Amino acid sequence: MHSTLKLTVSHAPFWHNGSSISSKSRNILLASLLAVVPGCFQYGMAAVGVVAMSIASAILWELLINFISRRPISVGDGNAALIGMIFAMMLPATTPWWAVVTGTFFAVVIGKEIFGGIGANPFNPAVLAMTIVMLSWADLFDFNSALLNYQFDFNAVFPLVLSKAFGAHAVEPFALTDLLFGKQIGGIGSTYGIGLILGGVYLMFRGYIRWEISVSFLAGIFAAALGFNILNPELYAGPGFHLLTGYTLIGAFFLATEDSSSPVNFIPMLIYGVLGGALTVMIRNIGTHIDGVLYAVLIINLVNPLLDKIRPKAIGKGV
Amino acid sequence: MPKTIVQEFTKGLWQELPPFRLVLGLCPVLGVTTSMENGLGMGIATTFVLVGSNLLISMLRSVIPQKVRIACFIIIIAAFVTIVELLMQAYTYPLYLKLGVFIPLIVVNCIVLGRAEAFAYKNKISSSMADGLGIGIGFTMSLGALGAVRELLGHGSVTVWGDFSYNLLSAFPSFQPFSFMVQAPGAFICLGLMLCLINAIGD
Amino acid sequence: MVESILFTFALGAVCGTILSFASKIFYVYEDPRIAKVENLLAGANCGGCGFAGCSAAAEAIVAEEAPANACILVGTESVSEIAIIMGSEAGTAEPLKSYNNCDGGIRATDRFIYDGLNTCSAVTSFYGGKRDCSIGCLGFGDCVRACGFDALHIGSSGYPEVDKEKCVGCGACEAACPKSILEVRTVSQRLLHLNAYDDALAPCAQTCPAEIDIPRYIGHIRKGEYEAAVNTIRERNPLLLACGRVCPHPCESYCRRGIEDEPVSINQLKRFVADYEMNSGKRIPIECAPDTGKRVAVIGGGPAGLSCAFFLRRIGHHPEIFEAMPKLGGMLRYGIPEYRLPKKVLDWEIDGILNLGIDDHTNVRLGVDFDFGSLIASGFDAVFFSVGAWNDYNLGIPGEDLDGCFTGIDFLAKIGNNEKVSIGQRVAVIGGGNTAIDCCRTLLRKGVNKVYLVYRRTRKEMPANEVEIVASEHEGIEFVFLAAPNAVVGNEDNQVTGLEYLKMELGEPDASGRRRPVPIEGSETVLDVDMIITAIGQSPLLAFRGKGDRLDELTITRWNTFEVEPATCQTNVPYIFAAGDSATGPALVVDAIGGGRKAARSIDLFLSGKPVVAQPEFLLNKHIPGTIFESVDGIVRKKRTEMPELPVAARINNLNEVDLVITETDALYESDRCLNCCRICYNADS
Amino acid sequence: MNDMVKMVVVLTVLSSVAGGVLAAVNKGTASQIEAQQLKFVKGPAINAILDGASNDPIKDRIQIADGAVERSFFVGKFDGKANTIAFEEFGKGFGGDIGVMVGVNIDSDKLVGAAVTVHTETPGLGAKAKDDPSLVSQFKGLPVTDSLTVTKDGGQINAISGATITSRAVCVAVTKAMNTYQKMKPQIQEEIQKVGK
Amino acid sequence: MGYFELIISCIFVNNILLAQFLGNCPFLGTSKKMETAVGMGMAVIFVLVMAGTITWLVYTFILVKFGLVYLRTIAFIVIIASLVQFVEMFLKKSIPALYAGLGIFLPLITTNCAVMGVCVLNIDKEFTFLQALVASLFYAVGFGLALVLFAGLRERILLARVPRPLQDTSIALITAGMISLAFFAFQGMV
Repeated sequence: MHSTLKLTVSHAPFWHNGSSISSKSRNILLASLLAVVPGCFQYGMAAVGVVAMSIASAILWELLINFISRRPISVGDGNAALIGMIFAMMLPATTPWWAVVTGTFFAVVIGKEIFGGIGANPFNPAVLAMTIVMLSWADLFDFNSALLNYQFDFNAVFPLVLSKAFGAHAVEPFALTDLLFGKQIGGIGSTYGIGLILGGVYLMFRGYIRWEISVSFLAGIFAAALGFNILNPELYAGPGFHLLTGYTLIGAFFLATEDSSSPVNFIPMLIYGVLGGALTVMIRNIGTHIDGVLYAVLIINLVNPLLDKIRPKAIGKGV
Repeated sequence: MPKTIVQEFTKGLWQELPPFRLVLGLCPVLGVTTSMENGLGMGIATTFVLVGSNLLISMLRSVIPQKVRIACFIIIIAAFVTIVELLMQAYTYPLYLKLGVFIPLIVVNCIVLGRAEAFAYKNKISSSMADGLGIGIGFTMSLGALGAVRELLGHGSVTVWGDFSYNLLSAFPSFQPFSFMVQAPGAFICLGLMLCLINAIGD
Repeated sequence: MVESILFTFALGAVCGTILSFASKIFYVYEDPRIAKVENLLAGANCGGCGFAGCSAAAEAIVAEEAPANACILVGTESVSEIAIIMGSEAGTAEPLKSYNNCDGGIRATDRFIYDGLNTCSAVTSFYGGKRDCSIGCLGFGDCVRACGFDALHIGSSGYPEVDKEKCVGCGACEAACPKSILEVRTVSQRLLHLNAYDDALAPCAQTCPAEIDIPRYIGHIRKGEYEAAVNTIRERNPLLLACGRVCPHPCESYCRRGIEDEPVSINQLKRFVADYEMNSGKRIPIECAPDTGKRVAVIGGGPAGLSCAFFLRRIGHHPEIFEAMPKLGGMLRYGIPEYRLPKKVLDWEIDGILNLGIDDHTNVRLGVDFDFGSLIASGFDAVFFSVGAWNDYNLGIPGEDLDGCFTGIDFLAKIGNNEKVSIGQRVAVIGGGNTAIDCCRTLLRKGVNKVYLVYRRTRKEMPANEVEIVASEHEGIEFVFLAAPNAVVGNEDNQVTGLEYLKMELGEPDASGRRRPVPIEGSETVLDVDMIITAIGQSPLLAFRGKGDRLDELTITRWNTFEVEPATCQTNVPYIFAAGDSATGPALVVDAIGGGRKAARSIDLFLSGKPVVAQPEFLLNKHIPGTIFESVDGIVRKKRTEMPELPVAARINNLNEVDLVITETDALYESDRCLNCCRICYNADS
Repeated sequence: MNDMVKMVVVLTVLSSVAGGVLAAVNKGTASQIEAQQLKFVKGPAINAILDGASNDPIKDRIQIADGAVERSFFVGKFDGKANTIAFEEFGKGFGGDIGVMVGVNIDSDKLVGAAVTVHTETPGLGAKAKDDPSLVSQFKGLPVTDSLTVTKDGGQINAISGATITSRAVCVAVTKAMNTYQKMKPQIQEEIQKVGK
Repeated sequence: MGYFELIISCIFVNNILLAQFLGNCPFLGTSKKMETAVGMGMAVIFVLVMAGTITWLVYTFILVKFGLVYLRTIAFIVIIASLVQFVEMFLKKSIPALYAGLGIFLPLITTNCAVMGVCVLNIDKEFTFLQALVASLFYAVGFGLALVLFAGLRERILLARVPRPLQDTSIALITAGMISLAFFAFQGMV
């Protein structure tokens, strides 16, 4: 189909618009601090240690693989640090050092570098790594037991475990405002909802992440949770709960929006997001896993190449 | 240039090492290598079928008509597979249980049919035997190696028929088994990385 | 034990029997060559050939859909063995070739130096079409990596260049390109593609009736690749020598350079490369697809007929041209005078077309020397009419039958045919079109003392080309504007002595926006002339109809032209197609050439049994909105190259060619003025 | 035609020979296979349930016809008295049948234990039923009269988290075993006397 | 177990390729291009439904009845091989259009573990006839789905600058592992 929009070209010379990978990484790191800093206050120095370990090891792995594969050193673009940061955001503050290092190995080396580096990874590296370590050492990442030694002034039970095991009424005590302000246990950077939202909104306005993906992801969660809730209000918690617990917010703003594993066109982005959201709630409510975000993101990463086939016909075909 | 029997034998150990060099017969490689013992057992079973079917096909190659050769190969291979299946049930029952569906599936293993078609049908008995044995041992080694790596990382220890065992925990007491390795995704990724290693060495 | 043996016995017997019977029952005749070919292929099922495995490739080879050398693994030995099986030379099937649509602007690359990103797909996914140039080549060479045949390289310009020799047309690059800049087509597919709405076209290419990819050939000239430029033009227009001389170049009116200073002299550049080929002493080989064995009769050897025949031949069909006049060329030969298009040049060009293996029959007139029934009976699969518009209109005024009265085309044709024509000393040519001007300028060269051009409107409204009008002014033709002929005045010998006309004045604008001339009562004036040529337009001469054959079923418009579907050139009789003046009414040469190609496409569809339908998103006499800009910045004004011509004194007494070709230096200078507003970005001057 | 006949003949002969050979091998290994199956499939479960028995329950098994099928009951002697039996029942799991060996004390009509014998469940989750004692240990000491269900269905057995279907199947098998036991108790008591001697 | 659960389990949870490791050779071989992947997927669906039901019938009504279960392997493979060849001939003659679309993949299916594997699994899991039919169909659908998704990723990876020793099969296996991991999402949904 012909569209006049697509034909709006301007003429040479073209200049660099100043944006680059490093500035993109910097901005996302900045936005993530909004959630990580409150997390560090909540969990203390251990959390700072995990974050530092994660970022440092991610950078080292990237350096190492650059060295082994004799490619230019690419840590300067900040992408490795970003992967480390996002990975750390999902971890509980008590994660031992070797689990962090293994995780960043899978994220940086297996998830990204062996596919040829930035822009070529089919799956979100941090999500991939998180799934692998969770699968291997489930007890380390069971937030209830991992954070047992912390004293909080709120109910220190991972909300999703409650909803999964005891149904919707078990999570009634969780006030949505409390959840929003981080009064729940979880990953270092994934509980302080308001920080994640502010960071995400900042990134959307700066254009570093696509608003279409985040918004449709949240919409998918909302719609699916609402559906389940209407179907059986006893068993399945409402949409507000699902939107503010677990990895939902970090998933919507930081995980699903990763560039090379998400679609580039409008309609595919919407499908991608909604599918991810709906799958998340499905996994949480009827699947095995406690939190569905990680697997939902992997699945939408997987269908992404197919979604990307829905695209406007390019100009220049033919003649 | 015709190869000597020794050459026919040794080529299966590196040049045509299945499944790494000939990227064939991957299903059992992925499916049964959760432990070294399983890998070796599967490899030996496959070797038996390979040698037996290579021998028989090579013997009968003048009798089998070209048009139904595949059908004949399949019958011969299937017969050997069933024999292995029965023997394993009778004498190594625990292993049989672990390998499960993969034992009957030796019949569709591309390596076995491939050797029959590409080699045994065209060569004399002695070289066919050598070829089958070489490829079979190569296959067994590969499976065993993959199984060893996965078992060691995934369980923290390696045990083969109770006689040989090595426990990683004794060397590194704080090691926590990396159970991802013994699960399905770990199988693919581990095989992929080993293939990469073999390629890197081959280069 | 017994059961076991019985069971396996039964199993073997049942399966064996079923299969052997099935092989009889479901026996499909399969070309025995398929098995032979398959045995010669590598058998690796690698898919490198673009087919699903080796047996599919073998079938394709036998079905002549793939060349004998389709398999990328086997050596030349096997290829020639396959060729022997196929009884053909290696590689006869028309191969698919990759083709880069985008060569960007000179500075487009500057945009793409982002740190860290090193593949096109990465750039696409990161910037997701949100860049200024949303269409063009990114230049990171995903296509190069995708190519398994080493046929693609990033050239010195930073854009992929295809090695036609190595390309097997597997389509991997096309699939890999996130911007859809590369395409894989056979030569035929490219030859027959009509401009479409979703093509990336420069305004000039949108305007050209022959749909020549103008920025591309100018780009070739800029790089000094004159042969490539000729080939690019020949993909759309076989008559580049003629067009380079006589085309009124509507493209130049839409040239974006014209917004800021002056349009690029597109037609001069075409003429330059066309003359370059002619003067080089050798012909650039023209690719033809393998023979299809289908025959097409082309009635009329003018530009439309030649164009249609040329394209039909290049895609493998066998056209035969039937021409009523002694030589091919139609209006090019008989309507355009020698001083504009030398016959020698035309002959050279037509020879080149006929050399492709096109049969021609001259001096045969449909309805007189042969009839339509016999044509169909002799096995033609389709018929193409391009009989032109040779019937001059009359003024319908008294005295038009007097001696010394001629009609325009008739007069020019007689001159062109070297017939004896008695020429007067003072001549009035009535009409304002190119034919009228051609008559005037021819007459001057025939030694006429005084030539008047009588036109009923003003110079502004004259439909003739501006350059032609200017040249005729230089040569001393007198224009009589706002004059409507009223009667021809003659003497008792039936000889013309004068032309009586009414003076006019311009009134209100009519529907076409031109101010309608209104006669001034009592302003009759007599022009003292002894010869009058009426050149006020023509219509097709369809005298071959009415013989009781299928031609009578053809619908004819009120302008006496064939009624055709404009997008396909098909008439209401499915196997009859028409284009050129006989379908459109008198129009430009380049319209006829474009029509011929359009008809060739439809004929090819018809012959291959596909529905004859317009190409989707067909761009018919329209421009793509959004590509025609209001303004262009960043242009440093540069003068347009002046076209050299013979001085008036040196040309007025003979039929020597007036317009001269520009020099190579000028051609290079002029080609550099092109902004390359292809589809990517302008090549604005720094 | 000749070609066709040859094809059919070769195929038929080859498959017949294969059939014969296989039948021979099968015959030769049949008893060994059965012994192995008992030893490796049911053995561990039986031994776990009848732990501490003074006899070899596999050897001391009794066969009782239950309709068309022949059932094996493995008898354990405790304190010199053959008072405990173990037998297998099946429940539909996700991947197929799950076999559960159930032990019952004839004197007290109480379950002495249950153990999973065969399963084809998803590795890692459903398979927990076999290795994870938390499920089967819940059965010990329950009276045979109840029908057992998992808590999610309102019953008394806590399912293995993430393996509800498998847990359900185990419950079904145990419930079925209890029904079988009640139905066949007279015959069992009759037969068991022979062992006791 | 209801049919709905069976379907979900066959397609996602116990995906024949990613969870059961069956049919990996054609999985790697035909997933380089989307078109081949689709063709292969369709062909497997077509053959598996027929093979799954026929082998079930033969097993239940002949092998079990005559106590010949040990001949299962040889019977199944001969049936599958003959069936594939028969279907190929039939399609070529009767439905050439279909043959062009998926027939060309048929020879690859004879040695596809997935087909043989599903037939054996149908027996091992003691499915009823209808269950065997449904399971065969949806195992094949799962195979096709995995193949198509994998092809989508591989088409992209083809363009990435993968380090040399990892190229082609190696990276394909690793990617397959990641897909397998992603399919864990459906665990416990039945």
